[in-house]
Amino acid sequence: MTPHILTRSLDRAATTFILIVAGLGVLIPLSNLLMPQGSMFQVPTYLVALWGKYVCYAILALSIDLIWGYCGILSLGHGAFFALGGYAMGMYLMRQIGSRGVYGNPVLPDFMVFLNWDKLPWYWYGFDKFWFAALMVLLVPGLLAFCFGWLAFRSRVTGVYLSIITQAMTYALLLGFFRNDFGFGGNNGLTDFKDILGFNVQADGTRCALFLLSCLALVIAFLICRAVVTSKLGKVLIAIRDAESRTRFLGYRVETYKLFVFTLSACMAGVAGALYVPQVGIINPSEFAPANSIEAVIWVAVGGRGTLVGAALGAVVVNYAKTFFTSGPLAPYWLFMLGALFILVTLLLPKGIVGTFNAWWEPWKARRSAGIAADEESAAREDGIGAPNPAE
Amino acid sequence: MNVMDTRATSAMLYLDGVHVSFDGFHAINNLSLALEPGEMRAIIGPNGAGKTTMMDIITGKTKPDEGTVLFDGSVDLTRLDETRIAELGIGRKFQKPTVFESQTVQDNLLLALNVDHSVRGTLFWRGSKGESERIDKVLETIRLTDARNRLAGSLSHGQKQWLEIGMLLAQDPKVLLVDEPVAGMTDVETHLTAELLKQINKNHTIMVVEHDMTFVRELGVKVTCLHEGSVLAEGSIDQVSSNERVVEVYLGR
Amino acid sequence: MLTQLTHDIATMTRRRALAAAAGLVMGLAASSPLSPAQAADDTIKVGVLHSLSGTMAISETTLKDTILFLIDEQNKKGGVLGKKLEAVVVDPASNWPLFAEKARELITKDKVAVVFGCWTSVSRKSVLPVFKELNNILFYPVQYEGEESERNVFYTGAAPNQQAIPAVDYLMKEEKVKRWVLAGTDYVYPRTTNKILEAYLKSKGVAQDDIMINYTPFGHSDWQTIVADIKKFGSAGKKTAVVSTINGDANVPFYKELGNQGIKATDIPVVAFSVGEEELAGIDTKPLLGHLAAWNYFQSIKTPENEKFIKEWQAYTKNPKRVTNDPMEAHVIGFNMWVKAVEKVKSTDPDKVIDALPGTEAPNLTGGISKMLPNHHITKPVFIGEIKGNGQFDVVWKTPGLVAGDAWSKELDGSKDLIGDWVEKKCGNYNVKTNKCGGQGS
Amino acid sequence: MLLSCFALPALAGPFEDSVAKFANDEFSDTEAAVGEVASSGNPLASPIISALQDGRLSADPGSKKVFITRTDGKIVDAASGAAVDKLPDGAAAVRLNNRLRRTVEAALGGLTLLSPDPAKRLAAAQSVFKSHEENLLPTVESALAKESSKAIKQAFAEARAAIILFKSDASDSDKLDAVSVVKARGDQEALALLTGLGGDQPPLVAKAAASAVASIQSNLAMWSMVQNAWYGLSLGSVLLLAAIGLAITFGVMGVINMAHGEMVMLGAYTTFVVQEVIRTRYPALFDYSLLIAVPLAFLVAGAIGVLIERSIIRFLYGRPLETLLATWGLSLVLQQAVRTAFGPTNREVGNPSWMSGAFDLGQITITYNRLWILCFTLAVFAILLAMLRYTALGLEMRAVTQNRRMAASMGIATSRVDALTFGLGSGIAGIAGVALSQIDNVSPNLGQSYIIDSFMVVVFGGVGNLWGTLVGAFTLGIANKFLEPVAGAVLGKIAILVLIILFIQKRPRGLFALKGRTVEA
Repeated sequence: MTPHILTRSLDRAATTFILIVAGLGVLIPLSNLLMPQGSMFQVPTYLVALWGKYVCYAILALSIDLIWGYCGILSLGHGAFFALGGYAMGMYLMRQIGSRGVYGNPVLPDFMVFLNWDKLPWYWYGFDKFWFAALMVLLVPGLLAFCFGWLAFRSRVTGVYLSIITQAMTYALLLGFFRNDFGFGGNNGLTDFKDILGFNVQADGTRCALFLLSCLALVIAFLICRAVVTSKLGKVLIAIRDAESRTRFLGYRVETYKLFVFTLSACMAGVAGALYVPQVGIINPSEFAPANSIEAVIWVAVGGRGTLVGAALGAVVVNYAKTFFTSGPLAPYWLFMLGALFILVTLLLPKGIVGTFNAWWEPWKARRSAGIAADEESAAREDGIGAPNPAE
Repeated sequence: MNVMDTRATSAMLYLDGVHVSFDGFHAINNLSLALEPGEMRAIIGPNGAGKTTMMDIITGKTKPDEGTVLFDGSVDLTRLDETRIAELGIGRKFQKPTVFESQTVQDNLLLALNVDHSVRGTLFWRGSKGESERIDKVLETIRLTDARNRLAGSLSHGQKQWLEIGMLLAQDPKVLLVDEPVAGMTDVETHLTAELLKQINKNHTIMVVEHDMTFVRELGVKVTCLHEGSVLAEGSIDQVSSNERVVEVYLGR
Repeated sequence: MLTQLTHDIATMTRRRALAAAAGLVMGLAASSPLSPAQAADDTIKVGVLHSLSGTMAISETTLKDTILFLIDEQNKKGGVLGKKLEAVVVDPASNWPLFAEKARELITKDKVAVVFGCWTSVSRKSVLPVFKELNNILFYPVQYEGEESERNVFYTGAAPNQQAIPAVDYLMKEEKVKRWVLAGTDYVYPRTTNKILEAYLKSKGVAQDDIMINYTPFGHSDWQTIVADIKKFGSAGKKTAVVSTINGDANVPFYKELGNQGIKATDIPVVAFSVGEEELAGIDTKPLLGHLAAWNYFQSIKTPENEKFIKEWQAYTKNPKRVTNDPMEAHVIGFNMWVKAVEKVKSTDPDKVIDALPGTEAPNLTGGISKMLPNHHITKPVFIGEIKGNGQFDVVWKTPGLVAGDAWSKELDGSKDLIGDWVEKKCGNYNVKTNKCGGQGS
Repeated sequence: MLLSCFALPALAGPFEDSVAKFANDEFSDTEAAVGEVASSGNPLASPIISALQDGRLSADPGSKKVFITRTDGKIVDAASGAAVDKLPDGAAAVRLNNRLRRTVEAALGGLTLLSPDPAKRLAAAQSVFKSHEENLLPTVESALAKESSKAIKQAFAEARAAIILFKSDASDSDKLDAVSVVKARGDQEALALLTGLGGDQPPLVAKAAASAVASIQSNLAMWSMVQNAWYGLSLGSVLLLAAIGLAITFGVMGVINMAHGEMVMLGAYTTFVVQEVIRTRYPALFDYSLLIAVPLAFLVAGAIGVLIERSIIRFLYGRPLETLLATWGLSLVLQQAVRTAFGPTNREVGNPSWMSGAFDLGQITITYNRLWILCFTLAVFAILLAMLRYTALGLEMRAVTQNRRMAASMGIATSRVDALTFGLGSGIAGIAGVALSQIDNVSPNLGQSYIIDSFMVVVFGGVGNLWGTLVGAFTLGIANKFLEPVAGAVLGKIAILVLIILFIQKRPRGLFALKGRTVEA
């Protein structure tokens, strides 16, 4: 088994993945909007929203895989970045309600009215503008990740310790956002959104557009992750994952690398959260729950840690299972199945679905293909060492 | 000492009066040692003599409680971290061969090359002819040209040791700290390694920690014997091995 | 890398991937029910949206069973409009976004005619947009903070004026309470209720110094400091009472601490709005003798309707000790009202049923007849019960008649001019001062 | 007593009428009846009213007859004292509400001031202190004169002082004396009495009362620091108890056991089952239920721990993060299993009598359950420490964790040691569940509320160091309790979490981390 086959086949897998996501992003909305209601070929709106949610989860899973699968940073608090992105978007949507709230106050969201607040807290300023909110979607999670990472990586908090303080972080945020005094709607969070950029959030067209956007975001996130992991930086990340102090002794500033991917990953999670909120229609503190973050890590493990396609696939598979099992006669038993799934995957498929598939598929294919020598050359080119392309 | 000269010493690596203790255990005890530029020095000593801890101190992994550690006569290593020290030009091979197992041999060397190590530099990195030539050369030196596309994890123990030495070469430091390079090697491999180190010594300063006396003898360099965190004896291998105290320490009398 | 990508895209992978995507879409489309009309023919589907796992399962599982029981009983009587009722049970797993997802699934995929569900305010808020968008009916059975009246939601639990205010009145009159501790879990129901109570108490001449407000997080388990504070607050020489809006799970440790620190009901009575028979089943109630709860129903109320209901319920669940509680009664009333409305308009069409529901009457289990009001709340009696040693309540006071639920509190500045009226004004937040409907832009 | 019983019917009339009022099932009538009966001087008054207080007084609304069920189970007619075979069918216990309960207590206080039972006299004195009924003054004074016990005498003196303070025609000097007696008592009830005096007092008395209030308050403020420290210790003991099992599985073995909380939950449910069996079969043993539950919980949780280790965790050694995921899945399964088996609602676990109630130490209240939990925790900790140090298993355990290969080559069955270590950690979590069932909900969610806190404690204290866990737990507990009055429960907790995050930056391996190169290798 030569490694370049893996690399090349991943590339093929990557292309397939991008095409499938893009295809779904186009075909599902088309089917929903163009086909007649109730037709065999029409995807009902609730499925559009549902799959939109899965796609957002897939982006979150990608962001976790980037740091965990490639850099060995197990964050059990990534839900916090997701939720912060979601809150930033939620605040924008809240401001868009304007005077259509139940109390008809043109500026204050309903929950502030019934808490008798007389003016908007300063941190709500600016969220009436979409560009500001969009900026905050990236900035708030990014900044938190930067500060947190700067502290943690500089003092070399690693492994389990890091995982546990990320839990502490998301737990502290959970408690904070629960407080009504914080001005984010307490336990109820932000909900009852009306429109986004002037479009009704509940209209089929908006839902389809959001779905398309989510797919687009997934593709972009995927491409960014691919660009990162296939660059030399990706090799450094893997080096850090496998032998951190060795990397340090080679003269790499490990903390800077970790900080870079951690912040990048947090921004991606923030975007996922921001796309999630208008499709689900609510954002509240339970998104900060430590259990949510652990679950997201499990998606990655199920799909295949260290394979980007696997992470996205894992998110969709686990969540589809959740949707499927929480309805109907199986409902009382779904926690058994979910729990068993996690146990079985870690025991029997330690590489996850995609990782196991690769391990099984590649040798088989390698035996079939003959032109190994030619492949080796192309692999060397891909790795950028053998013959640098002057045209690039 | 000449105050006007910023170089406090002519030595490449200079340790003076270094102390380190862990929870009351004195790992390094008033250790003083100097390595001249271009020198190769073998360090021997029984288990727990403080050999690896000394390397930890030089490479910035452990901070000494007191004492002076100077590099190139003027740089105070006790104030710098591992990355900075590596950037200055001190390379290290670990006791247990530590290579990036899930990456190819070639990538291991690529990572070790002393080029731009910043995040930006690696993110927008493009290979150059010079780099690939250097890698080819190192591969040849460490006899792994045929294995360049194999995963480092699939190499044999001896090959991993060589790969790690190769990574040191690619890093091209001024000083190489080599911790037990021949542990677990066959006689032939040991011999080849000794040849390799001698070859490298032509333009690098080297400090080798090794138990294998045959190997040390083969290197034919000045030997320092550590015991309980300080220097017990220093001199040629014959001098040191005939030193009564050394014999006593080694045989436990 | 990108060049590599474009190269690959140009190869055969593209066609295969697109085919895969198209196949997926087809699969998705096909997974939706083929002919909804067929399902609607022989049965009427009733959605049950209560958490069966997660933190809220503790309260909501019983309500799921209640609806299954009611459907069973109704089917024994021949169903509704000659069709059998069929329950569709889903588990939103105490996960608020999942509530919205499941609601959508129930309405779109399963085509239910009505949904009985939710417990927490946040779950109701989460599903609200879904019910509005897809125009279906939700019966919400739990006492809540009010400040809401939606066309698609029927609130069969108590509004603050049907629980909190009468309880405070009772304490003022009967126990001569002069000093008040308002203790609650930090979420919207306690916040709003306490806001209303604070305004109400002040209007009755209680000084700010005599009111202590305290909020704790969900599942708070270490009550030592707070109970000590209450004790201290109560030692100011005036009769003190605690009005507790502490949420389910945190109550057990709270009451245990009260009992252990020796706070007896005769010294500082605690009146709770979220503690019913179900919660007490998990506590040794002997130290709690005399503490109070305000509800619209108690299991211990002796009426023929109630005794019959308890007997049948215990027979249905095959558990002779199974308790009943207030939200269950709310579901009973709501369910019967829905059946009546459906039979009246001879259709399960949500629009028709929504219009028919206001004015519909159904007997409650405490001997009265509850009526659905135009603001989609119902009339209910209010009872004050004292905890007995056996985990039941002894009713010590009740309102003379039924109290009409106010959607909008009269005690709050923001809402005192608002009313909900879906019959005449077709509006949930009609401002009687400006004569405008707030929700449709003022 | 017997004599008077026979004499009664002859006297009849008003007393009988008063007693009959109990049968009206109206609170106002019951209140009137209590007053009339209490002041009747009839020897049956005290038994009637104490029966009313205990819920042993029943009335038959049909015949208007009222009955006392005596503590020995015999039934007598309340009006006549005549013995009755059994209660009539329609009879139901006379109902009380809080206001009535207070009336009853006060009435009983007056009636039992001269009781031969010292405990009753003390209770009576205390109830008079609270009610300060003016017409009881003569009785209190005569009781005070007769009393021989010092403590009860003190209580009578305080009761007398309370009455005098509220007596409008008492002299200033009497009142000043009374103020100083109450001030000497110095607790919250004294404070309540003094602040409740009202503005119609003579200026001199008002001034003295005000200064007494101030002095009591400053004294109480000082005590509140002590109280916070005690609360902190008690919270710390709960944290320690929850974390100590984790300190073994996580700290010593390096297994991140997310199902640790569920082991605690299983321990709590074991307690429930034990109590249930005792309640139905051997009610007399109830006070020993916890003693029985402790070893059983250890065995149940421990056995399940061994099972988990053998079937799941042993395949995952060296992959700590995957263990985390698998045990998380396991925790879901265990929770749902318990939910299916025992139902989703809380289960009742009672407090044995020795764990109920509280005592006063100076001006702070110490509840027995918290005290016992603290003692219990320390005992578990000490036993565990001793076990690790002195037993063969402890030695093997340390050997395996320090150098697995070496231990194996020396003939230690490492896999057996792994299983037993994990079983030990789980068993201790089960024991923790027994204790936690006394202060928290016994529900399927029990474990989840402790898992994060437990990890924080272990990490804060330093992984692999039991003493670190001890110090960590108490530090966090006390810090939390001192922050809570200032910042509130939620902000206090957030502050603690942020402090832990910052602390880990400073000491990435906790309070008591092992130094040296072996740790990092």
